Amino acid sequence: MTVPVLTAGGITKRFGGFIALQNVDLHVNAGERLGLIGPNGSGKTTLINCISGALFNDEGSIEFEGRNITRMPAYQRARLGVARSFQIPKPFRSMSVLENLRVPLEYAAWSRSEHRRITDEAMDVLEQIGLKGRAHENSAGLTQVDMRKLELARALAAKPRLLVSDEAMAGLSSAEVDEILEILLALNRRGVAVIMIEHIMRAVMRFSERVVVLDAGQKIAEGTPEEIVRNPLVERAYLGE
Amino acid sequence: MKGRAFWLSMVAALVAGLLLTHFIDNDYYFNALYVILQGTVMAVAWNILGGFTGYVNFGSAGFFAVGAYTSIALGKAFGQDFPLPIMIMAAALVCGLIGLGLGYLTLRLKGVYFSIATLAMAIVFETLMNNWAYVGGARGAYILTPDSHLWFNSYIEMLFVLMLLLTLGSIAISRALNASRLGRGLAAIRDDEVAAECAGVPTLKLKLISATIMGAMMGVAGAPYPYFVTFVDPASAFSLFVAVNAIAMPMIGGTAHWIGPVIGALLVGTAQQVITVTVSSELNVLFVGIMLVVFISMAPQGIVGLVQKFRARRAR
Amino acid sequence: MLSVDLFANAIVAGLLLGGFYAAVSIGLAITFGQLDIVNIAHPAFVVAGSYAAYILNSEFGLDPVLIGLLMAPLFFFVGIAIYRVYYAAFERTGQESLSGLAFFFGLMFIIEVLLIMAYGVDYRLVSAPYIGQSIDIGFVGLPYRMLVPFGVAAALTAGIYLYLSRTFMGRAILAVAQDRLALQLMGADPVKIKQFAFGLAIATTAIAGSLLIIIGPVEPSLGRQYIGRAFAIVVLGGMGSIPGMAIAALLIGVVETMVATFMGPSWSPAVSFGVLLLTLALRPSGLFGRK
Amino acid sequence: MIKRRSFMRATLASGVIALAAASGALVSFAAQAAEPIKIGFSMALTGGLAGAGKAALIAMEIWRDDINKKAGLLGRPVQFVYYDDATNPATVPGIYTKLLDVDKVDLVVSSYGTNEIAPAMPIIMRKKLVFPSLFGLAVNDQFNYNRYFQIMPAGPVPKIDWSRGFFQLAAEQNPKPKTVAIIAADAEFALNAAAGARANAKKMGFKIIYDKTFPPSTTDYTPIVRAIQATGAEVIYVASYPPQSVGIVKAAHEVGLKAKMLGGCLVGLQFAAIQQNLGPLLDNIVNYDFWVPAPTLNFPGIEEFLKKYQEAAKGKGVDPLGHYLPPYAYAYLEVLGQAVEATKSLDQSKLAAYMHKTTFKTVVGDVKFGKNGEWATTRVLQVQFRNIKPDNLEQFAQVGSRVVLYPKQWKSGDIVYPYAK
Repeated sequence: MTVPVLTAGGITKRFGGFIALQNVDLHVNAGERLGLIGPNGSGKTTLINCISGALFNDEGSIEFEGRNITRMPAYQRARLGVARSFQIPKPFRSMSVLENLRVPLEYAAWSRSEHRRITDEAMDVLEQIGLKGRAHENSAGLTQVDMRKLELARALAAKPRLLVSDEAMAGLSSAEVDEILEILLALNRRGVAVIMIEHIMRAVMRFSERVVVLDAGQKIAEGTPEEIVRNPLVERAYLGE
Repeated sequence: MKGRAFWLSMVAALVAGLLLTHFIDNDYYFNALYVILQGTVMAVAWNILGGFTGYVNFGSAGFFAVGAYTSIALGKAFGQDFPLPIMIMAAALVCGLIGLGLGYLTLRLKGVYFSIATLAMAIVFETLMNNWAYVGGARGAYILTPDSHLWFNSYIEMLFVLMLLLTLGSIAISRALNASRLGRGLAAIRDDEVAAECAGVPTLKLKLISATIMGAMMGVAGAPYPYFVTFVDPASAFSLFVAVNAIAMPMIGGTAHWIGPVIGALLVGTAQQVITVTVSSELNVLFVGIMLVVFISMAPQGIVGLVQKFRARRAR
Repeated sequence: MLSVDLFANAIVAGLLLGGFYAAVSIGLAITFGQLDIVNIAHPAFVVAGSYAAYILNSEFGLDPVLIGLLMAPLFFFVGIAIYRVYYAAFERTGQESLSGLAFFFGLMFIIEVLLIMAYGVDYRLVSAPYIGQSIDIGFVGLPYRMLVPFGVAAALTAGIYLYLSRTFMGRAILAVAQDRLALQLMGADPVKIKQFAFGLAIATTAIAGSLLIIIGPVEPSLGRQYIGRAFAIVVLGGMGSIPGMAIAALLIGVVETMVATFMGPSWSPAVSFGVLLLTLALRPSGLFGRK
Repeated sequence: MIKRRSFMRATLASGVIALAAASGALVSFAAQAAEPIKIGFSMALTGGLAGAGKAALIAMEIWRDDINKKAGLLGRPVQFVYYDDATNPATVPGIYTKLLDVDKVDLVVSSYGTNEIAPAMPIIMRKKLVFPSLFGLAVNDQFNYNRYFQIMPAGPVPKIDWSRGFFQLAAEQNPKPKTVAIIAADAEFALNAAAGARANAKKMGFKIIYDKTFPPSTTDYTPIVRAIQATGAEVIYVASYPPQSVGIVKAAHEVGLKAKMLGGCLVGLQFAAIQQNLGPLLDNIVNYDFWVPAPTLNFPGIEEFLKKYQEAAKGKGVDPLGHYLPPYAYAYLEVLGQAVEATKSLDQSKLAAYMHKTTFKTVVGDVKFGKNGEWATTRVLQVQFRNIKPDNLEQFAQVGSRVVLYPKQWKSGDIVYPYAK
């Protein structure tokens, strides 16, 4: 029996005259791994901005674990268990890696966690991610891959029920991609549903149980990775006529 | 441990201040010290929104002046010997509310809108005061203070001790804030607002809290001012120089750490007093301007940043 | 008391005043609106422009507007130098938001005090044959003291607008605000372009300064009175839109004049800044801004 | 990570050192030879009133040098201790505290202008000092301090006396004008003047049909002038500071103001640079003044003083002619000096008593103070500009460019009426 953790129905978002999303439906089941793909400008980032609360959709509604969160500000969604990482890492630059994790632990997870020592919890997360050795370094000085890991670690520290990972692997080497992929899979094994947005097809296909394809603000396909690969619409969207 | 050292030095500062009033007879020193302390409260207050949260307030003079005018209005209504502590609390309330209101109007927008709004706010209030005859209007208001007060030799000694208490209080608040969960939330907002929001930080609420505290603290700094200068008119109370100092002092001291504005205020404030005595107040303004530009270009983290860098290098 | 000719004159005077405000604000529309550089020292540069006009006018008797045009290139290079410092110290390191604001704040004070130290705090004036004259069209009077600045400001605004929309460099400046990536794809260096645009913005202050001193006497700290107005106009105009800025400038000019004429002049500053606060609260994208 | 404790200690230490350095500087400043008589004051050397403040200082230094050439006061040389108040009233109380507590001055005099004098009053009153003051309008109305002496010849009821002449002149015209407009800058001095004008206008039976204030930062004055024009007021009384005065005069000309009388309290029209700039626009304006070249005002010593002043003022960027403020800046020290010499003492109460009862001979004529420290009789001149040539500084040093209309005792010509041709 699959229970949807997130249900978004009829999402429409306009910027002035430009329609970024048109009537998009999306659901994610508990513990599911969902891939979200589409060409540049197809509306992927807008969609997850609507899901995480960074933007409000003009039409349609979003439910998370049975609650309507359509008009809920982003921080409340984070507190309910919607976490996201950013395509371009946004560390809290004035803080150490460890302190970076304190923020979501103290805010997003505050009401839900049994109050163990925040530092211990943060160290646990860093250990899972493989950043423990860098705990006391300044976050602004991290390498590209560690920066991405910090993004995920911070999302993880919010103790999410749903993680939205926005191109966590762009620009990384093949080995680094595998590293990040492993982290996401491990996270998923602990019962967190994951929406992965990615351009690296190899990673998406390996990771996802189900894939949703957006093009020009509309959902054009949905199915297992295998189905998607064979879908002519998808091929046309990516390769053009 | 850290806490104890802090509180010990707070008590030490207070005792030192009280001893000064006992041993020094020359009112001028208390005048100078009062100005320095007033600058310190302003700098600490500015830093709560500017340094901790990353929102620049150009209208510090507006909050300060409204604080001063709250006292004047209460003085007119209830007599000039109306208790100062109540005036201070009233000023905190009024200016806190202004901070909240202004924040509510503009803090949802990009930071520079807030900065410009603060500038506009100061001008709107200055115009209001210019036209409000009850508190003296454009011609200003006078306060005749008594020779001495309670157990102090002179009125200014009492004001000095009062301002010292307010300064220590605002430093304690700022320090507590800096180290707390709230402070970390503010720092997250400063570093990256979107990321902070997604990490569960209620950014608008925190910014409003921070703007309210800042406004209240500036009001507190302004409330005793009429009793200090004995003459207040809108042009001098809303003087842009107040606003520049409130920005320059934390910037020079360092904005990320609570001690930064304190160092900056003591240093710049003292230097200003010396320059006013020895050279001229014209150079005073130039001095602040150049210090500000030099520091933010060469040492953006201020003196605190320089010390940290130096320590890091030595530790290596 | 509401008579037609008083009303018409208030509108006309407001438009003339607004035209001058446009000249003061246009540089800021470029720096603040398009480049995202909060140059709070902008009005201080305008005052510096006034002093240039004063010096050359009293030494050689040159026409202030001509001086403004002559000084513009010099101001342009000053602007470039300042942008270099700003870029090296703040923009490159991503510090521009907080420190950059304070940098220009400090710069404003330095300009002011240097002017004080060099020329004192006396009010300075210029003389030109048209100052003090006026023409009447029907019952509407047009003083040249306001008409000349209006004309120059209109030409300046139109010139900048055409420059930005018609030339390669102009479009690049517009692009730098909106899409850095596209700009790089065009093969243009955004830093060079911003530097040029900043220089251009400062160059306009030479002209605005000469207009300021035609209208009335100038002293070093006069610029402070224009900080709020200029920012209000740029925000009202929708951040960086030149036509929007021009309309906003005219609007503020008319509102101030109407208030001065019909309500009492002592309220006019509060009204224009009240308009700004309301705009920020209700429609932050400005009256004419894109969302 | 920083270690907070030692960091704090370092900071506190540096703060203490800085404070110590500051007090050191102050102390060394205070420790000066006790020999000379020190006169302390604050003066606007920067900021809005600095043009006049600097000119006043030059005049005061001429007095100091004159007196020191004559063996000083009580045989001791006179020394000035002064600080710049930056035309910011907020700095004034601090400066006088410093003068009294650190510099230990023997005598104090005031800064220039109502807004800079008033803030000093609470401190001066607390220390019960004699306070010769330079150009404050009705300051003592608020304080009723009996050791305040105002050199500006406003008169015993300063607010009223200030504009009485202006309205008297208006009332004398035939037919008598009926309506008055009053416009004032938002500042203490101008508002005081406007309040007096209001009272005079009412008393002399005029109808006030426009009465407003404007912010000193106004850019364009034509809307204001037009609004007044629209009321059809015949007599227009303006109270303003120099930049605004210039703006209003220009606007009046541009609008083609139809008034029958214009002027009153336009500060700035007494300054040579502004006179030169405005030129013929000044014609027929009736404005207050305190001294102009006129046969009736040729007091002993004034010519000599002005010669010295004009020499000293060269290249200093201050008023080159120095008719308005400098003679009075010289005179208020003359009064103080004469009182010290006559009482052979620096005792404040003896000085005050002497100053109250004596008629002083000064470069601005005979000065006698009333009970409230104002001049016992008013000598606010109403002066009219006549046939001014453009861009000509010389004419203002000559007799005839400014004609004294009032008071009768000093009159040097008849009014040209109405203002508009």
